[in-house]
Amino acid sequence: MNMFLNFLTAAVLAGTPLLFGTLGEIMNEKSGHLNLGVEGMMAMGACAGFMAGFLTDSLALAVVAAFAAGMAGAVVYAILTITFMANQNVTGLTLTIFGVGISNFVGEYMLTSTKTTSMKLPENITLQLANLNIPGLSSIPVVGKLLFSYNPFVYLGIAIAILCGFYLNQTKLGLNLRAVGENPGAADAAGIKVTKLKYLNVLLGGGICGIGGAYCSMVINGGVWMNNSVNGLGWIAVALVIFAAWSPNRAIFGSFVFGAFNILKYYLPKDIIAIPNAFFDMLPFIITALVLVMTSIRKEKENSQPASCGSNYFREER
Amino acid sequence: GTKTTPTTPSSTAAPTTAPSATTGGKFAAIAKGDIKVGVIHIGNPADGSGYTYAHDQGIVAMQKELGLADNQIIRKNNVNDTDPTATETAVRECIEEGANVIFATSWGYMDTMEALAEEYPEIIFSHGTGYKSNGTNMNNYFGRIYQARYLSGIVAGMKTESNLIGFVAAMGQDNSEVTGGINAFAMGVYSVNPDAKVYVKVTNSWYSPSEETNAAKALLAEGCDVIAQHVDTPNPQLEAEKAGVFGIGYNSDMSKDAPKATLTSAVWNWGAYYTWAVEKLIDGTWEGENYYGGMKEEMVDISPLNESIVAPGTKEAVEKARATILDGTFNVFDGVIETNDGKTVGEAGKTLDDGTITGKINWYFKTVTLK
Amino acid sequence: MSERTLKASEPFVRTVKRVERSKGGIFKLRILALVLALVAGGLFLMFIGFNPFALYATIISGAFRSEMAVQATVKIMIPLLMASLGVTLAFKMRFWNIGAEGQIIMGAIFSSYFALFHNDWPHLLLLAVMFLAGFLGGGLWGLIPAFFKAKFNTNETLFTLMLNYIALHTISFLRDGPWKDPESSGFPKIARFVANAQLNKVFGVQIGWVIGLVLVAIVFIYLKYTKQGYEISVVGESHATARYAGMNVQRIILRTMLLSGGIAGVTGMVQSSGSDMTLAASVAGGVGFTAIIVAWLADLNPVSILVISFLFSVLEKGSSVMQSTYGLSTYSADVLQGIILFFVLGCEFFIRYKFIFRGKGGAR
Amino acid sequence: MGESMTKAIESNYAIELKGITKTFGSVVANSDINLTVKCGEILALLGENGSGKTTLMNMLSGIYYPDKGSISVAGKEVSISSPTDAIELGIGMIHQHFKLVEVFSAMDNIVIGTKEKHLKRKVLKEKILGISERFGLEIDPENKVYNMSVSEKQTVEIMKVLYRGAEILILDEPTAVLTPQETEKLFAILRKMKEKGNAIIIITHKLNEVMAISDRVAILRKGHHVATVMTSETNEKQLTELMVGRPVSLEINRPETVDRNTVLKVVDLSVENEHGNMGLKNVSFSLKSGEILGVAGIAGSGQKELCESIAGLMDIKEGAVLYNKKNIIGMSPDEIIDLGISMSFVPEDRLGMGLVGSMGMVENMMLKSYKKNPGLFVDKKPARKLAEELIEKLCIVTPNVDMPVRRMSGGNVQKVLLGREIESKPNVLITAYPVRGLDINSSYLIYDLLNEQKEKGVAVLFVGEDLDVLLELSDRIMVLCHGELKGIVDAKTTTKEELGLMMTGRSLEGVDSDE
Ligand SMILES: Nc1ncnc2c1ncn2[C@@H]1O[C@H](COP(=O)(O)OP(=O)(O)OP(=O)(O)O)[C@@H](O)[C@H]1O
Ligand SMILES: Nc1ncnc2c1ncn2[C@@H]1O[C@H](COP(=O)(O)OP(=O)(O)OP(=O)(O)O)[C@@H](O)[C@H]1O
Ligand SMILES: [Mg+2]
Ligand SMILES: [Mg+2]
Repeated sequence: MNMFLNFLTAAVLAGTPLLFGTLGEIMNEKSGHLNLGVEGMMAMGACAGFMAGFLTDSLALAVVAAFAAGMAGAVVYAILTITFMANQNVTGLTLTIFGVGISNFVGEYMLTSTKTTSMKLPENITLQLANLNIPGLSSIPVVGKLLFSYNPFVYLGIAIAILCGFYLNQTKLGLNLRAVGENPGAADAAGIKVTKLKYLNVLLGGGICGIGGAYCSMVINGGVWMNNSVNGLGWIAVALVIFAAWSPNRAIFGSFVFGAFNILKYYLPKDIIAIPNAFFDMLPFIITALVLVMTSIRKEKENSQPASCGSNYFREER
Repeated sequence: GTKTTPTTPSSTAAPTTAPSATTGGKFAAIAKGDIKVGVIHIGNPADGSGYTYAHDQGIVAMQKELGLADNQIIRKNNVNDTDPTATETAVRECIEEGANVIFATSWGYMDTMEALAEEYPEIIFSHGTGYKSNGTNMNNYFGRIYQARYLSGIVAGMKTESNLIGFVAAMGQDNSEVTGGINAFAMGVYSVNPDAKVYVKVTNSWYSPSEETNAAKALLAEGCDVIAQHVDTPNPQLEAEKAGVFGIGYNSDMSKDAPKATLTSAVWNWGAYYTWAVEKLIDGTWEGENYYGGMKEEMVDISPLNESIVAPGTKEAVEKARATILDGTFNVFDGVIETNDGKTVGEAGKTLDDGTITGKINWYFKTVTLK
Repeated sequence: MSERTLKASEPFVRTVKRVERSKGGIFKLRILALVLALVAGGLFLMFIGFNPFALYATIISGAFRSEMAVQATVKIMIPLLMASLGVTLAFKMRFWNIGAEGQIIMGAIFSSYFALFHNDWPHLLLLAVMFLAGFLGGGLWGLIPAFFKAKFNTNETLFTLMLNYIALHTISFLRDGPWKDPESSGFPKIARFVANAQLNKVFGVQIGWVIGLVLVAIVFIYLKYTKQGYEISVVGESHATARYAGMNVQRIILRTMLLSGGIAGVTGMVQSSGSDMTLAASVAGGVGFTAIIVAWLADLNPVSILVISFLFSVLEKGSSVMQSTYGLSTYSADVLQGIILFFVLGCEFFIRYKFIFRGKGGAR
Repeated sequence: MGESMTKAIESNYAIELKGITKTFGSVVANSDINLTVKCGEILALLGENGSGKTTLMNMLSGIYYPDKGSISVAGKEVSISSPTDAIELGIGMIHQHFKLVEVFSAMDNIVIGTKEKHLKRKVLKEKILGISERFGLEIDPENKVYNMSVSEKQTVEIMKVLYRGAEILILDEPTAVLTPQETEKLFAILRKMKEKGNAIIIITHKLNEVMAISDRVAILRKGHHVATVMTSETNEKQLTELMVGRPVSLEINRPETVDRNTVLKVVDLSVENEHGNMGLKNVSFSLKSGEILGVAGIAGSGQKELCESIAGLMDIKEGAVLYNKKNIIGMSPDEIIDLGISMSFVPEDRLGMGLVGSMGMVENMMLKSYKKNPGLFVDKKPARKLAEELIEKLCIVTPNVDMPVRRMSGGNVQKVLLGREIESKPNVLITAYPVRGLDINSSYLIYDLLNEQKEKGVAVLFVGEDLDVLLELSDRIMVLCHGELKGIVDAKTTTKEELGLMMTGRSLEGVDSDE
């Protein structure tokens, strides 16, 4: 029982960086942009967040910096695909190459130029990143551990997810945004500022991805700088968007499920169940592929990729 | 073509100690100023801790010791050792840039090194941690890290209160290097705390930061209060620190990363080998023999104990064991050893030979459980 | 009429279609893009404190300074060239196959089976079988998304992306289990292929470059002059038109993806048995993704693909020398590549559109 | 500006366009156009396809931005750089191609982009129902667009404009998809708005509608504004002349052929369309060699399904299609092509089916014949020769045979398509809307071509829009309504009124002339 509880909490933690990446990509896709640069934007956020934390000793600044860096990556993507109408897939892939490259580059540059042999976040921050301990709440049996024992990123992620869900489904702006992603021509004619909304959401999405990156560099590696800290999580996030059926709320659940896949191998008793590790690594992608096939067989119009995703909008095109 | 050399360090009769006095090696002496050392790193020395850092510290020490200029060292960083083509490109670039000896530090470089050694018989290919060599221009270097692990086991065994010690292992049971290390560690634990158990979780990768974190987390969830490791990043130590418990680092002194958790680390001093090897080239005494140094050669050791957190009496216990290892009265895998599936290995009065230690330990000591 | 807020200003900048450029104009624009990209990259290098001219010179010399260097450059180019040709077939059909990565891997896995377990067969027979197996492996992996696309209109971009990772983990499965080198004493690796299962060399580089060049010609002719190539273009333009013309659209989609994936699969075979000499998890190593960029930049023209993949290889080979010469991080190459690509992508815009700024030839 | 403003206010112009020019790349869509609309007036905008009507209106609704010229609204010069600006100025436009989000409900489609803050669904619903009641529209606010019929979709488009309180209304071919009854309803709404003082611009190709609804008519020809006339002072003949640019004789000869025998017999054909509804229900008829069988019906009555099922492009639910007594159902399209059944369907975008836009004429010539020569390679020589011949024969205007057909003008595109079909020497020629958007001259060229085919003994199925043309060209006319065959009449004896009635659903018993 206790082990199971531990498993659940570990799944939540493993799913958290995915949650950010997925939310960021959902914001992108909802505006009609399939952004394959999630990995790159997360990497940029990872680097900026860590460095800001390392240099300023402030967790808040670190998160802001990560957001800004993810957004900076998104700015490049947005200018190229929205204004310059460049191919989305190619631009996204390039952004991934660039983002991962610059993140590692800056990391190494800092390591060599600061003359420190390794970079570790100041204690002030690592303490804040340790799991919460809310007196009273955290000590409630089971519930306390399950709900009130995580680091602040987890709550931030869930909060952002709920906000995104609210934004998309309950607000006028969100309705407009969804219209843009489905049919920018219709949205435009209805008086929606398509370009502005696209920029807004691609940038917002990039920023959220950036925070996810900061989780990777600041939490997963215990506050010590390491290259490639995102290490493919961005790609899993792209898969997770499909699993979550483009819904931020389902993304919360989905990311914890994917997080569980990620760590399941360490919790299944080895002497009873011997499944090759590779199988667990494959699982999220297999499931996503199945979901993809199933929704297309059912010809679902809702809960599938926004219709204009992948193609750019030019008002004077017909 | 591939000429499989079924060699283990012992079968090529590796001197396990410092140079024997041979006159005139297999290669002509190279003037010190003409030496060019190529180094293939899997990571970046700037990482500041862990595997690549430890190796590069060794290179730096050798350079200083022998007085080589900076431009006599060619470093190829971030060379993925699971990518034979990238490996080959890196090695060839070293050759292009004039290297007369190439140290390839990671296990995965082995087959490529072997193939290129055949193509360039005039260049020395020295491969760390693997098991292939050809007796002339390709050798293999490694060390008796299990000795250090035994000592670190003593530290862990004395510290644990839950009597559960976690071990984050890169590879599974059939990998002799890792498994042997775990056993040595567990035997160290057992020597001071027979009740303590060692739980192992396998990441299946030498370097995978998030996997290492996840495995450590799972071990902590099992109730372990000391986390040891045979993986490359300090993440398991950092997880232990976060959970307020303790750990045993590896490769380099990880108390730098997790000062409140790392009791000690099993560390390498690769400089011992690099100096030894380059010196031989300069002297013209290179024989192409493998190198398997231990504590006595100062190739391996544990880092200074983290005095403020180790259990009282640890220092004395470690020193006592160290002395027996150094004077050769104790070799870790001595006598009859009980395994965790109820069998025994070894014979009374004997010790496992090097070939077995490096290649054939695929059983766990009795206190070890694979989780 | 009620009061309305009236704005009387022209937008600051707006995008309009321009008179389409001639072939020569497009060529000039692309060259300009490249020059601008190099300037931008140079600024980056200057910013981090290096002399861009010296570094660019190092890249060039790093790629060409010796026979060995040229050979290494060509070796890097082989998989990139071949995979780009593979995705080109799919892209011509507007099938967004971003699964070359997985198809390369599957081709490598299939062919490696023979290299590992039937390496006693006569050399040429063995290579021929491996070639076929590679083709089949990649082709079948390409057929899966094609089938679902043809039948259910399943989104191929996302599907092929998923299949990449499934393929990748299949290698680790094989490496950790069934295909683990029995001689490696528990280390997870797949055995190096014996000489009999390795590709031959021509002018010191594995024969893959010859295969690549032949493929350039074949793909060029196939797309431009054959009936099947013609069908691909028609299907790419409109399924309805293709059906109207009596084409079996589903069959064409399947066939084209078999070929597209097949070429990627052969790439995997060539890479594993010609360069890696084993089945490595890095056999595709991102080439499948870079190939998409190459094919796109080359406008799906096989000859341009040859040129662009060569330029990519020069950059990659050259920058690894930059690292050991200047101590510059290996990752600077990725940054440089990213910056250059961003510029080239941005410049494509000016082939078809132009900006008009306020007061410059627009309405008041 | 001051001067024009006073003038505008004096004359009460809702909109005044001056010297508007718009180009797309090398295409000059509008050239120096001046146009005015007054409040309380309905202006009809008339012109052939491609004459620039939609382009001009799109500049009012903010979709396009003019290259030159000025726009004044209510007497003040404005700059409309986006649809938002247009909406703010009270301009609402119903577009030729619906601009609706398929997965949204009617309600969501109506409310997107509006300035007001987010309303509760219930409040919103009431508001919408309120407006629809006032104008006599029927709408289910919760219905998803993908479940709607064309006319329902149009209702949503109208609601969008009404909801935004537009005072200047632009409708781009709103009636093309409506039944006469629905058209009447729409016109009633327009008149109501006109009475309220709103300005309305309507684009339609149907001259009778122009005469019925408008106060003035503005005519565009090849991007130029050629005239504006008072509706009360003009007639259909004059309007046609203005549109085309010269007097047109509107006569078609109808050669008589003997020796007819049935080549194609359609029996009880039922087909499901792409939305899963029955596109065709139990349709039976026969087609003889040497005759032109006209097909009349409101757009979307099953014409497309009929053509496509004969060509083998649709799954047939029930029934048979007999070609020379042989059932061709289940045959693949290329087998049917080999039999000599040729289909040329001109969809609204002209290129949708039949031509490949990015390819030149040569490659388009090969589309159905590329398999003919043996071997792996395509043989472009005959195709090139054919392309050159067609250019000569049909006066196709194109710089060269390799220029992408997408860049040719609409009329020329059609000549390419039809020319190819005829050159394939078919036995059965199915042609749908072949003169859509062609100038009169070209249209008559096409009619002559069809008659030529008929005289050669080809069986022609002619799906048309213009009843006058159908009456003059066809030997018999079959009428479709909602996928059902309402009857087949003799073109020489029937009248337009009769056809009109049948098109709206009245079966005429006893007039079936299909023996
Ligand atoms: N977005 C565009 N891009 C390129 N060319 C365009 C565009 N819009 C219109 N054109 C061109 O401008 C010309 C006028 O087109 P427009 O749509 O205004 O004609 P129209 O009078 O509305 O015709 P129809 O009766 O067929 O609707 C045509 O030659 C058309 O090809
Ligand atoms: N996208 C385009 N790019 C370049 N030129 C084009 C494009 N579309 C149309 N044109 C050219 O613009 C001219 C006008 O085309 P448009 O379709 O308006 O002709 P049109 O007046 O409708 O003629 P028709 O009576 O034959 O239909 C033609 O010469 C055509 O070749
Ligand atoms: Mg036209
Ligand atoms: Mg129009």
